[in-house]
Amino acid sequence: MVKTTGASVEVRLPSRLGFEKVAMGTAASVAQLMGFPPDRIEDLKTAVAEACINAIEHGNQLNEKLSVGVILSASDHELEVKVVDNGAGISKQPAKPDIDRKMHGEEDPRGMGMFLIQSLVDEAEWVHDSKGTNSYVRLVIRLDKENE
Amino acid sequence: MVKTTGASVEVRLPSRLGFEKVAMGTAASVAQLMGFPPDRIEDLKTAVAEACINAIEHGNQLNEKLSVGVILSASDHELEVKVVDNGAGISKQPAKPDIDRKMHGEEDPRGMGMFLIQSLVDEAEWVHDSKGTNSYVRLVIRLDKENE
Amino acid sequence: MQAETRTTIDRISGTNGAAISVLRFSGDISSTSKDSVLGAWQTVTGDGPVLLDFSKVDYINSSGIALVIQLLMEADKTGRKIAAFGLTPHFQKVFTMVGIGKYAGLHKDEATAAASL
Amino acid sequence: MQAETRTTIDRISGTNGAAISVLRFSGDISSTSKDSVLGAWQTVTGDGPVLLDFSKVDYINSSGIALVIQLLMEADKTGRKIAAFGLTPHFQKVFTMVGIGKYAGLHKDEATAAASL
Ligand SMILES: Nc1ncnc2c1ncn2[C@@H]1O[C@H](COP(=O)(O)OP(=O)(O)O)[C@@H](O)[C@H]1O
Ligand SMILES: Nc1ncnc2c1ncn2[C@@H]1O[C@H](COP(=O)(O)OP(=O)(O)O)[C@@H](O)[C@H]1O
Repeated sequence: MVKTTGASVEVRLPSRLGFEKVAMGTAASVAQLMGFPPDRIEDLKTAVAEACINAIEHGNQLNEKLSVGVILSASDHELEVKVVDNGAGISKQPAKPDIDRKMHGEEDPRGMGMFLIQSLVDEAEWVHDSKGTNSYVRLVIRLDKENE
Repeated sequence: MVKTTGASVEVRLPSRLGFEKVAMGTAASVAQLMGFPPDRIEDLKTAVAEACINAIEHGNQLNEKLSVGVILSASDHELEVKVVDNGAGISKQPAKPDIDRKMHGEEDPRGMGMFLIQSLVDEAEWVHDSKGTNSYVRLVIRLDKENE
Repeated sequence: MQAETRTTIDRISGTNGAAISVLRFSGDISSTSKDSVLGAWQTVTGDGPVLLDFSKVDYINSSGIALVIQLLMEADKTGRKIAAFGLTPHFQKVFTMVGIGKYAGLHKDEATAAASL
Repeated sequence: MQAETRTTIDRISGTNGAAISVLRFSGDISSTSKDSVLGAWQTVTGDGPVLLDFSKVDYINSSGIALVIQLLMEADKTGRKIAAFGLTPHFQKVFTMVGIGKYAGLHKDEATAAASL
């Protein structure tokens, strides 16, 4: 088996919707090397996709001159993923999506990305930069833990 | 469909055998976004893997402090991939592998990577740096062309 | 392979003989799928029940899920029954997480989904 | 999922009733597979024909192909007949490109491969 501990992989994507799929492909390959089971790789792919979509859309505001950085760091028992953009980040978490309010038109049908990220990985943390030029979300997914 | 023209994706891998699979995953995702058919994506994956293995093994001599860079640039009709290492590169192409000589022990059973790269993609070029610190192989795979 | 969403509309007969419309999606369901998802809904005639077939869908993101919710809102407004099938276990879990299961049954295959209506 | 090569050895009966050894590989065949590929060869007893089963192999690189060539050299030395099956169309093409087809038949499935010996 490939020794992945201590290894770090970095990807840079253009700020164009659709390219989150490239980050999904890269993250899935790293997780596969580390020996993650298929269902956890699916969780990771969706979380990475949503983090990249937010970086492209909200962080870099679809400005194609800016790129999104994805840094994957493997340790013995977990994979850490940082998705970095050039925006100001977020200072507070949005409310948990409420399907009833959505269905009754009282809440935007969108606004589920951060909730999905948090639900699918073992740790999720949004770090914003006071200068507003380098914010990231940091995800951790653990090898020994099944997602419940 | 996702507009990929003009887009460029970059990956950095550690110089550790096995991590060529991460480059394969990234390259496959970009090619999929561009609409390449599955058999051409397989050709690309093998060519990218062999280029990364050579960069890890020969270029960076398994020195984990050095990383391998993979730069994928999409244009209208083709995908260009540069695999960059920190070595001196190669100045002349090795001979085409000869299975009879291999079977009779007259030639190393190895030595097929560059031949496979050249056979599987539409263009392959090895560029070496005189200072010996930045060499790359440049591959091109075309959208409109079936591999024969 | 490509990121386009394609939607075809079929009419099948339910267990009681009543007509069911089936919206079959394929490709990706994302922010660019509005026309394929909500547009297709506009062309469904009558007021009978509707099935959503996700078995050929490779990728759904949160913007795509928002379109599915808008489609459920349309169904709700007109009092149509709706059920989905063919989601991978992963997307079945994701749909359940966001609460979609409360407004549309999520079934394994077409027969089970049709029988549920 | 993981990059390990696993090899199991089966004995089957050919069409004429003679025993055939089958080396079944799974996982990846790369530079780290030497023990699984050449080591397994050492444990094949007798001098009957041998089949190589690639149907569970996900990834083969040029170092892995070099190990397959070394295995063919061993078979050649001892006069054993050898054939392979279960390669994906892509790896069937790659094996043909490097000339392996000249020293081992490349077949679609086990039955065809066994019948060829
Ligand atoms: N990387 C980011 N940079 C700046 N703002 C962000 C970022 N990610 C999320 N946000 C903010 O948080 C909100 C909620 O995000 P999310 O739950 O993913 O839903 P959506 O993207 O559909 O609005 C966004 O609308 C945006 O205002
Ligand atoms: N990136 C590289 N940097 C330096 N030398 C290289 C590089 N790629 C290939 N070579 C040289 O070319 C030779 C042939 O490479 P290849 O055909 O891939 O076979 P193999 O790697 O099995 O020897 C290598 O043995 C090495 O000497």
